[in-house]
Amino acid sequence: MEEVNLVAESFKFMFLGMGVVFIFLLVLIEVMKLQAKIITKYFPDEEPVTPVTKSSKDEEQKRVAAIIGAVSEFRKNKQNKV
Amino acid sequence: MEEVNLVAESFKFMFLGMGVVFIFLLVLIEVMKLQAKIITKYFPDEEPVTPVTKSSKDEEQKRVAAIIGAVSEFRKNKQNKV
Amino acid sequence: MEEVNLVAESFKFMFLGMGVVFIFLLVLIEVMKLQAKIITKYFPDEEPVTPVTKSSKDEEQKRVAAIIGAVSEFRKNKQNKV
Amino acid sequence: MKLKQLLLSLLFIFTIAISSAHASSGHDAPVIEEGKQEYQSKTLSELASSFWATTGINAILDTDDGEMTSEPAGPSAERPMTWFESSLGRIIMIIIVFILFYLAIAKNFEPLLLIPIAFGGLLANIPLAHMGGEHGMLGVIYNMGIANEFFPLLIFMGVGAMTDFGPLLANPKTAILGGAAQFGIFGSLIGAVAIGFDLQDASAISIIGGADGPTSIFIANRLAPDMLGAIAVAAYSYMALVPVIQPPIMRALTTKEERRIKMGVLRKVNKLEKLVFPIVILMLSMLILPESTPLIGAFAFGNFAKESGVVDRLSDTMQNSLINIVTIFLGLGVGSKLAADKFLVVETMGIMIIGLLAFSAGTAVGVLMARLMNKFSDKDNQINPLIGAAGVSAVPMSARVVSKVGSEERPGNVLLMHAMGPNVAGVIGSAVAAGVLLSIFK
Amino acid sequence: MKLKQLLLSLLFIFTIAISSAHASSGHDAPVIEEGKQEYQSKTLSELASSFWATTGINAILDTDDGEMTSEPAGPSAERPMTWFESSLGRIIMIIIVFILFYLAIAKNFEPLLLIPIAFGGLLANIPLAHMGGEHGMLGVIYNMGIANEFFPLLIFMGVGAMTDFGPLLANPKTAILGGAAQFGIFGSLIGAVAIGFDLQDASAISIIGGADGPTSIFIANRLAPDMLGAIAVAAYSYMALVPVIQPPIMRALTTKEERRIKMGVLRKVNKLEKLVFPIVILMLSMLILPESTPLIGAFAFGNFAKESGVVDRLSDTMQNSLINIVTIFLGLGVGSKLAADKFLVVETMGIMIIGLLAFSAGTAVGVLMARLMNKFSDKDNQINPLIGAAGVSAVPMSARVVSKVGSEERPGNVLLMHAMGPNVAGVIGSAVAAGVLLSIFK
Amino acid sequence: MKLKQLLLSLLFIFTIAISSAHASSGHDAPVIEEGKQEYQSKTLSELASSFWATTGINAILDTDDGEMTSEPAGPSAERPMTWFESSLGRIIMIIIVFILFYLAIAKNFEPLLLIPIAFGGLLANIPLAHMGGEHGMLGVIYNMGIANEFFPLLIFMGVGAMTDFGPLLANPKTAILGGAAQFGIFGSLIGAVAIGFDLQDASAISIIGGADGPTSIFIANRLAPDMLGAIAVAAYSYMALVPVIQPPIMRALTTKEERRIKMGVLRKVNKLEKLVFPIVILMLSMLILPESTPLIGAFAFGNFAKESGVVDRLSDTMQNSLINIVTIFLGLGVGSKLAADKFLVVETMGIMIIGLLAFSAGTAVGVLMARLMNKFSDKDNQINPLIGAAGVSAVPMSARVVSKVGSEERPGNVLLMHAMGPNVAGVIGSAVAAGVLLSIFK
Ligand code: NA
Ligand code: NA
Ligand code: NA
Repeated sequence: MEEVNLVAESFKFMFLGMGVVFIFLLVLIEVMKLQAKIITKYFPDEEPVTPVTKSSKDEEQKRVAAIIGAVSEFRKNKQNKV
Repeated sequence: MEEVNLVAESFKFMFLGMGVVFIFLLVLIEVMKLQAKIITKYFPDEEPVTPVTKSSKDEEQKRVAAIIGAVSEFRKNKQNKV
Repeated sequence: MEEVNLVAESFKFMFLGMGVVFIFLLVLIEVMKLQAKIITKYFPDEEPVTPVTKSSKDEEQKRVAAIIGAVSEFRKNKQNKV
Repeated sequence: MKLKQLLLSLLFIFTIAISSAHASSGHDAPVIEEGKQEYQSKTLSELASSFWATTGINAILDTDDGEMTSEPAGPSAERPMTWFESSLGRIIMIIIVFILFYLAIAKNFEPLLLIPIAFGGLLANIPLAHMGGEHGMLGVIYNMGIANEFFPLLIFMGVGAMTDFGPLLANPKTAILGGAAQFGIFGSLIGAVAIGFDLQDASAISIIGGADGPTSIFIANRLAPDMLGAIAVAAYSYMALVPVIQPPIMRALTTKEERRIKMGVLRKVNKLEKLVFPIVILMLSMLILPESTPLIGAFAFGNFAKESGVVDRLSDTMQNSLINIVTIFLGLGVGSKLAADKFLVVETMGIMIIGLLAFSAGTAVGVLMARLMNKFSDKDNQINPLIGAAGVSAVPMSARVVSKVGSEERPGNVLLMHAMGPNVAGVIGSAVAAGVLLSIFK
Repeated sequence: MKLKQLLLSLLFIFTIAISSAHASSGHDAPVIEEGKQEYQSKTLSELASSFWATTGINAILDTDDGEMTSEPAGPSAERPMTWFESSLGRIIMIIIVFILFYLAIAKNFEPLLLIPIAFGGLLANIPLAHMGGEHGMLGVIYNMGIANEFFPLLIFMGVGAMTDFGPLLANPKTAILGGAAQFGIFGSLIGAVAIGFDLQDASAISIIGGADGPTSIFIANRLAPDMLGAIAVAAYSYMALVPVIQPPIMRALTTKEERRIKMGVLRKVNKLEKLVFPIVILMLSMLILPESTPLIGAFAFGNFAKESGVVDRLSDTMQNSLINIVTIFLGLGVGSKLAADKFLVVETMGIMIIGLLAFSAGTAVGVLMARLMNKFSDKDNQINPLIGAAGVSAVPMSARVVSKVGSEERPGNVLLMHAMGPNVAGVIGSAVAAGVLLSIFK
Repeated sequence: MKLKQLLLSLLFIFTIAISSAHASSGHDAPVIEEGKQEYQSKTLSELASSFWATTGINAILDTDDGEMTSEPAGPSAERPMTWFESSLGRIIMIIIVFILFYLAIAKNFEPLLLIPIAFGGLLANIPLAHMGGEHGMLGVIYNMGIANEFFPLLIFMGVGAMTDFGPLLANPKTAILGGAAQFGIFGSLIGAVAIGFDLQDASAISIIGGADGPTSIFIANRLAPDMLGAIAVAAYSYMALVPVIQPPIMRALTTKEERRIKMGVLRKVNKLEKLVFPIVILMLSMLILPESTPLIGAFAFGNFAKESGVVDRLSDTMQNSLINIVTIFLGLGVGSKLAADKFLVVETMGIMIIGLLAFSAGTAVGVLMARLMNKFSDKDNQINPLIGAAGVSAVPMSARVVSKVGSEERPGNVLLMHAMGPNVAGVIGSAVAAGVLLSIFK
């Protein structure tokens, strides 16, 4: 058993290892292509029709309210340090 | 011992179980009523007289300062992702 | 062994303990002075020349953008409570 | 600058080199490497075929490979898998996991628990990886916090910190509804015994009727750890199905008039009442039912920390980072019980059926109790019997369902706050019922 | 859509059903259920009376029921409770816990620690639940991080990440004040021995004078784990009482003139000084006193992470979610030592008295040392002797007290930053003193 | 009010006093204090000299004091230190730690890992404190999550939750580059065997070529735990050195024309593709290589949780508080392997050299594979061979390096997104390679 040529063994490991890595990734590539085909055909993303035009004043008020909210959140989280 | 009628046993469990649950909750109800009576009588919440009228400009400035603070907090928290 | 005078022992502990504490801190003081001398001489903090004057409007816009960002961050973090 | 970096790195290596020389002179004794087997030379084709033996495809195809089950308790608890468990069973479980993913993501069924549980199930069914075993990721998690019931209690603590007892304190008598709905537990216990479970297993299953995840996991772990996976999945699935299960029962057992009953605005509850309340519950459960105090204690601690108002950073942590971390681990750990060899047993079928029965029975008795209470109340003080359904707990889902059904019958009739009373009482009621079951089998 | 949901659920159940059929054919051997006792039929009244035996009321009334104490170390460490411990003692402890709640909430006495500790104490005194035992929630927590001193170190790490050594670096000689105040430790050690404690217990108690929670818990756990609960409660209580204990002593030992001394503005400290400093402390404690390096190492790591400026996400975590989670656990775990059988012993009385003595002595010697230093300093360089009181640590409470007393004597005289120097030096001083005590009893 | 506080405190003490009286009457048996040695009186000079024996100065000067190594596995794994390990070796390690601090802070070399690792190394080299031992802070951490590989998996979960597979899904064939770069692993394996490591150690070392911290720690822990410290430090150091190591190799192996190749805009990837992808990878690794499923499973779980969009609070936790806490612990725990007795061995030198070789080889083969692919592609579909270098992973560092080099050659040519494809494929590739190595030595 002492005459095992370790370098030769490590070459075998390399063949096995690189082989498995490539097989894995090549299969993965094919699956990616396949799933892209299926999904874009049968389950396309719905385009969410974003309502861009909106009463801007209303929006503005909401935003300010949200900011105040955010800030008070912050204060609450900060107030009680050990 | 093999002749234990399990269904009969489980009925007994039900009586015991529902009994304890109801006793527990009925006692709890009485305690809740009692504590409400005592607390609202002897320890009413102090109404915090919120000072609504205040120099609004002063307030506004503080608020802006707070917002800036909040935002800079955020930036600090975000800056250093793994 | 039973005749150990514990109070006498505890006085010895005090001398040893206070001695070590003071030695530690006195050495520390000297090291602090030394490091202050070395560092302020050879590695002074670079004064970051803060560009105070800048188009304030530009700044303002960035700030608003940042606030909006902060708030939407907040909303995202809040939306999904258990 | 890059040069400088390289130089520094070289210095680094150089320092090691010097010291290595020293080190090598330091110990001359031959290093005996333990735990390594002597390596045998193999040809490439031997390597490839021994690699093939470690693939999952082979493990699934070769049903007679003597693979052992994975047990967090270690090898002594393991047994060889049957052909079914090591092949077809896994495939079935993976399909079930995908159904759970679909329900969680597309239907929004309790995703916070079902996604980690289902993913844990996926990992647990991977052949040869033994992720559910003593040294696998899921097994480590299981031993860390599920075998000792620690995680369910931490979840309960977080839920306590999120709970507002205000509505219950404002209208104490609605607690009775939270009690009545526990009939779901004890009624289904009878059912479970009737279809052949023994008393202890039946008790573990019936707790699904408590409609409360951590309580179910806590009890299942004590009384029937083998069925933990199925019980947890059933509990969370039916909690998610509350909007489907409850409305027909609620409508069948009430008249349109009853469903249209309006309830007055709740009184404002004093802060001190809220502060004292978790302590009151805990004292009561200490006196009457110490077996329930781990659950109620954890819950009360979370609630007390919140209501105290002086430890917000702790109560925030309980409600956020701590409960999130524990939820991830709890889900994965429970998921390890979705291994084919543990989940695909005849009992699971029974658990699913009894669970559905339990939810239905609890809902029904809650509603009927509300009608009964109205018989003994005066005209001005009638409650809308729909809120009885919220007594099963499933917080806050069932309270929302009540509110939705109520506003369908009479637009503008908002029952949400009124339903929250029985809802949180149902949590306490289930914990008490759990304590009774534990005390019987102690 | 609801129909679809139901159909999916049915599919789900159906899949299980099929596989169950397979499964049932899979193993024919009778399942031998281990760990279950054979169930004996009982009449309802038998059930009720066996239920009564498991109530807490009975456990408190029946003082002779042979209940065992709860020990995280497991059954081998348990002993039967005395009548006092299993009945009246519990009631007294619950009263004490309520007093702690009151002080924490109404008086804001160190609520972040006292609320979890007191709640842990409440849970630990619940009869029959054995929450402090090996398998109870508190026992699990205790074994997870207190028995091995892990949690106090994590707290110390977080405190390190919150500490700013700037004021100390700007005025190094104030470190002497942080040393002098450690007389609180060694003076009270003599006192403790004088009233009858043995040397090791006395050392554990005297560390209360360090006015530092994690250090106290760390040392108590090593030298006198039986007294951990009382020592931790004393340490945190007196830290909370600093605004009451210190001012009279400070005023008694200084003249009005001295209290009115103004101190110059501190120089701005270089970033690099702050970065290097935690490493310097750690190196020094490595050379002089390795026994103190767990404490100082954890502290220095937190501070170094903060001052490095390149791992803000880690230092933020140390200061927030991690320290919060650990605080919850540490408090509950320490609270388990408030069980009547552990807390209501004669020693607790002595601990409370010695603790008060320790705080007072530390304050006094800190102030006196400041006066002494002034004797040896020139006119322009006098320090306000009030800041000597901050040497006991109790960060940042005692520095605030100094500042308050100082500004009462001379409005506008802000001593806060000057007091922070002795304050953080006091933390190091206590850790060093702790190391000396550990090295003696090693 | 202060009076009231004092009165309350007195009441508190009074309550204890009363109960103490009772308690003292409660147990009369003499308390036998275990675990305490009888104390022997010492003179002050004896005390001082026994104190001197516990100082670190003495421990470093006295090289023959029989100090034992620290091992998380407990005393049975310990051995006496050599003179080198207990004196000069420690000093060398502390210098190395300071170099790591310098690189992390001044050069921003992976500070999030290097600072905790280096600080852990500092603590591990403190004499007499035994912080890396079974009961030391580092040892506790090591046993909590490194010995069982739990922490690396949690990090991988968090990294999964931060990863976007969009670029890979948009251009699947770039996955080949992530495969080719794994030649870094297997090529350096040959090198390691050639310079004298045995096959198992060589495999553990070669995984550095995977350029992925958690994977390296995971594998090192399984195959060669003795070398864990050196392997982790090498992996993170070279990952940090990617901007120095890669560009010369990239430039040497490509023509200017090739480096100027422009690549089209990536298609927008469907949400469902991203959701399905982590499951696809996991299924594939289950079928082909179950040994890799702990790593890939944890990664896929994090990614799936993120892409599901319904458990944002869990995926946020994975990306923030959980990964931060685990990073702190992982770093400290790995740092415990930087003790002089473990790190300053001849093997470390070899590990550093092989690690550099591995990174270089991976980069080279990645780039060459990209050129090869171009030979087989039509004109319109050429890829810029620079992106091959990103296949080593080191996410996202190497993708940024690619982008930087690319835009130097042709300003405005942004390759970042195109490089992210091979980059994340490299993570999967390394996990697969790790699985192959594990399956060989199983
Ligand atoms: Na319930
Ligand atoms: Na102190
Ligand atoms: Na890689």
